[in-house]
Amino acid sequence: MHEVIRQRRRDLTLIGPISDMAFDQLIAAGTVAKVIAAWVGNVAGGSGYGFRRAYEQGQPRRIVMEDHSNFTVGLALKAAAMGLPYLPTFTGLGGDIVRGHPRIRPVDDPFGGPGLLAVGALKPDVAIIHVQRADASGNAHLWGNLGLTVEAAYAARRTIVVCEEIVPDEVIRSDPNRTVIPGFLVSAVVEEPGGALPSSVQGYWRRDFETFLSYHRLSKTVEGFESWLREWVLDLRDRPAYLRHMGDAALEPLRVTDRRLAAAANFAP
Amino acid sequence: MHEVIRQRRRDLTLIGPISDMAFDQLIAAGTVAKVIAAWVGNVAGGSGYGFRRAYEQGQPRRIVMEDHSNFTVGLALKAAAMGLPYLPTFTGLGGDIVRGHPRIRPVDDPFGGPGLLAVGALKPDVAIIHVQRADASGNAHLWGNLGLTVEAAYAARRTIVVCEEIVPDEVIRSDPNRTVIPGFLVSAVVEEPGGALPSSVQGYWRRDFETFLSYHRLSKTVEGFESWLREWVLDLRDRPAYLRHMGDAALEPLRVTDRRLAAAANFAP
Amino acid sequence: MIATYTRRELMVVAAAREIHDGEVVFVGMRLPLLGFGLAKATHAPTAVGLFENGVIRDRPAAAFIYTMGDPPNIAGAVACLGLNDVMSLLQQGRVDVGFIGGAEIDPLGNLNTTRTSGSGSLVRLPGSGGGCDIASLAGRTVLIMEHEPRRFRERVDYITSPGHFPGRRRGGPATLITTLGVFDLSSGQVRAVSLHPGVTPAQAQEATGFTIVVDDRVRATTPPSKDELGYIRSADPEGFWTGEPMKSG
Amino acid sequence: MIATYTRRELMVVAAAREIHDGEVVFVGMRLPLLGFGLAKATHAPTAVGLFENGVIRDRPAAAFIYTMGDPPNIAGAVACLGLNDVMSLLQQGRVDVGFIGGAEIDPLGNLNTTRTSGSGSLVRLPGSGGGCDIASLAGRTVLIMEHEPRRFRERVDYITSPGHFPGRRRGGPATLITTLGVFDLSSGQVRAVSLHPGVTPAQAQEATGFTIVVDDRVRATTPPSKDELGYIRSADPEGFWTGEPMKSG
Repeated sequence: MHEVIRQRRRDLTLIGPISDMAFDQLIAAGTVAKVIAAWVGNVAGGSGYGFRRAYEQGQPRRIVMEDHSNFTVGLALKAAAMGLPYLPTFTGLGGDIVRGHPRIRPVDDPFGGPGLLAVGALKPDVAIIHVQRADASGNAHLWGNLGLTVEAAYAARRTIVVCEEIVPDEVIRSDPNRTVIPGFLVSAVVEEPGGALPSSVQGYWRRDFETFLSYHRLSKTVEGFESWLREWVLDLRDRPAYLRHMGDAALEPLRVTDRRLAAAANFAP
Repeated sequence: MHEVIRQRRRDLTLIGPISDMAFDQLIAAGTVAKVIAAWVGNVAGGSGYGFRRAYEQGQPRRIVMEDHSNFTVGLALKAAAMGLPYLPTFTGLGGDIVRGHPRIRPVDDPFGGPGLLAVGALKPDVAIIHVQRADASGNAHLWGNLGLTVEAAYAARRTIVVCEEIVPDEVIRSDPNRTVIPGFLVSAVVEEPGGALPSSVQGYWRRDFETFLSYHRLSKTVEGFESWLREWVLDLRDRPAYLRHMGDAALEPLRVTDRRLAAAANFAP
Repeated sequence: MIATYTRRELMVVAAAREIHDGEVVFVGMRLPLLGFGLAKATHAPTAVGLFENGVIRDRPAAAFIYTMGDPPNIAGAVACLGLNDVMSLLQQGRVDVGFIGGAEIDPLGNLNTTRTSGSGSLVRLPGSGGGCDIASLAGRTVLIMEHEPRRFRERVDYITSPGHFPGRRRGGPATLITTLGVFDLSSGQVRAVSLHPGVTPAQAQEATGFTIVVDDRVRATTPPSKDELGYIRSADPEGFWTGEPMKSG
Repeated sequence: MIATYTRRELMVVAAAREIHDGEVVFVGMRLPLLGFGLAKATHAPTAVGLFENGVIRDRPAAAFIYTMGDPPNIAGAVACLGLNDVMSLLQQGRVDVGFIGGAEIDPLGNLNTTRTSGSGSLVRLPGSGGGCDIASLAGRTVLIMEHEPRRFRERVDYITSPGHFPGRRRGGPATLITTLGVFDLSSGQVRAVSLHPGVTPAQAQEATGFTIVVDDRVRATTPPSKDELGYIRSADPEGFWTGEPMKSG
């Protein structure tokens, strides 16, 4: 995400159900033209100030907001993942999200039941997925929080897998049910430990809550955000530099060192 | 399945994509009024003779066949699992399966794309699922072949989980991503090791191919089937009796004794 | 003698009382999450909790969590599925009760968490999240609100989570829990069931931007017991959610 | 000198030649499965195989399998998903080529595996399985048939797996591999590409219940090499699928 800002990308469309502070940063940095999401803010503190400034005052630029519920985002991605133009649903009836929505239309039940809504397919150009481990071909093992990760990887034209570890393919083959993304859907595999911070990665990293809070505080003002952006993004070359800048004192407590292993599953034929 | 025959159930409707010989036995035993499936036969040998006798000659009784493709069965169950009256698809266009089908109708793409087919929801009264292990609340760990197991469990009014082992709930909690069926969807949990034989259970049982072949041979004639039914179903009280009747010489080679364990997955928070 | 407690703590207790034993509960974060844990620990031991990110738990997380995706909420869960999986169960009608918070509410129980010009200038709120889905698909919904006149409006600017409307298939707002009381919403109007100790009917009406039904002899919300407070304070030791003042939703 | 081989073995080789390196292949059982393994072992090392039960493999199973759900087909797979997951990838257009067998075929490549009265009395066949889905959704399909007059019909009794039809969105029958030869179906007629060694154009036409396009100088199907035969016999040591006679589909 930070590299996207460093590369000064422009006019991006962001897609996600519940966005974390990454959305707020990309918006406040002026890289975003449109947001397709159900919730944009700071999961820790509430309001996303960068998002609000862009939406309310057009600072640093105007953004177009396509409002969704979690389920309609999920269905839009699932429709694309299934190779369908739409999926029907009952969610949202009677509310304003679906009223005049560019991607949601009323549709009849061909079997004569009550009317539904059709959620149009949403096909991202790129999905960036963080997983625990993948092999060199992109076959990815993911556990813990899933959300819409799989739908996004299936739906996207290109999927980039960022992993804590690239492992020998035998590790992946040992548990094919844990492979949520088959390698032939993956365009690139990146080994980037800690690449998901400040978010958590089950079994690897705890949530860096302090960073959520401090970003929330600082981003209240444009100046605060600019200084945060300089310190944590623009003045750092890459993710290892980010981790060094955090320092061991902050980083080590976030690293998961104890083990609570999944019960054995025997795949012997 | 054999208990269903012993209880002399009548007028059942069977649902499944690729049916194994269980369908053929239930049909030949006269318990079935209707079959909703994509393929009915003997996965080892081809034709299901009991099914053919019922369909072609009405022996021992006429059956109604609702022909599907694997995907339309999958979508019908998925629609029910999603709480929808139907799901759209492109499969089957131009073929006879979907022509005049009681559960499949043409539907427009509300976004103006090419026409699709709507596959109506299929809600079984009961789903019987065989898994490796479950806790007493029915939270079920399943690995290996999935097929439509999850869709069936979600779609059914009542789901019965048959497992190789009932385990302490800590075993299930150790790997929540392996829980494909949440316990609150489950009406009953049955510990019945070898309950899926002659089909295989990853890590527990190999496919009992000999039984597929001998059933295939015997079921060619009504007399052959009747003798098979007497020996392997009617004259046996329950599944343990079936396993005893097989005998260790036949049973032991089917038991998986070596271990190929899934790579460790750490869930420590 | 009754221990002192915050209004947030009283709201948690009120939320817990909305959960019946054996029910499937769509759990939110903050107060409803504490309410679910409290209900499990007291009168609803067999209730099951679904989280919109796909987590299913039959007991609260062992450690404090800031978000439902935090590792302690996954460790020890009975299942961890995808968002669409739990939403599908919700759409199927397998969820008995869901909790939603809102920034604005109207008499029909419509909630706005998207955008408002109530205070004059446009204010953008985070949006629906799963709120609209819970409001649309749960067997019934319990709403949690800060009780302020500007938040209780004759008509909300934007209906993020639909309340009662003609042709609703299922569910709808059943109960509203605020910083001032507990209200019944099932009839399409806001009717006081109980007001929190020390709150008068007049104060409740003044704090509401539309007419509510409140009986002069309306009872007081039963305060938290020592055990209930004990549970809440063990689950939220720093009062991150239950200390004053309430964090805005 | 060329090793002797069965027609089944020759068909496996022909099937393998239909798979290009790097392609995503919807694999069936029997001959196509052996063809996939042979292609992987020779000219298509990076091809990926999908099975309709949800299994995804980048190398064939280590042991002989009777069905795609057999444990050896899951052990060592790169992914084991659900039926709807792989069907969704198929519907998305992510599958380059799929293999289908049939009991009856017509000039448009329509396959019947459901029911027929061709031989006078009604005969029930097992049904579509995934055949209709592969025929409908794959980038192209390769059909595998026993070459007998009663199976090659001007019009099939029942179109289980659709061939070429007006308004088809994608794909359609590309190649037909039979016990007598290899045929191109892309043009909506059956055109001989090669006939198996010893098969004359007249024999091929006689064995077909409708007119086919076959050049008098049509080439002979290139026989299996020693290495190709070696692979096939190691994968099907007892000739379960490749011995004579062919098991009917």
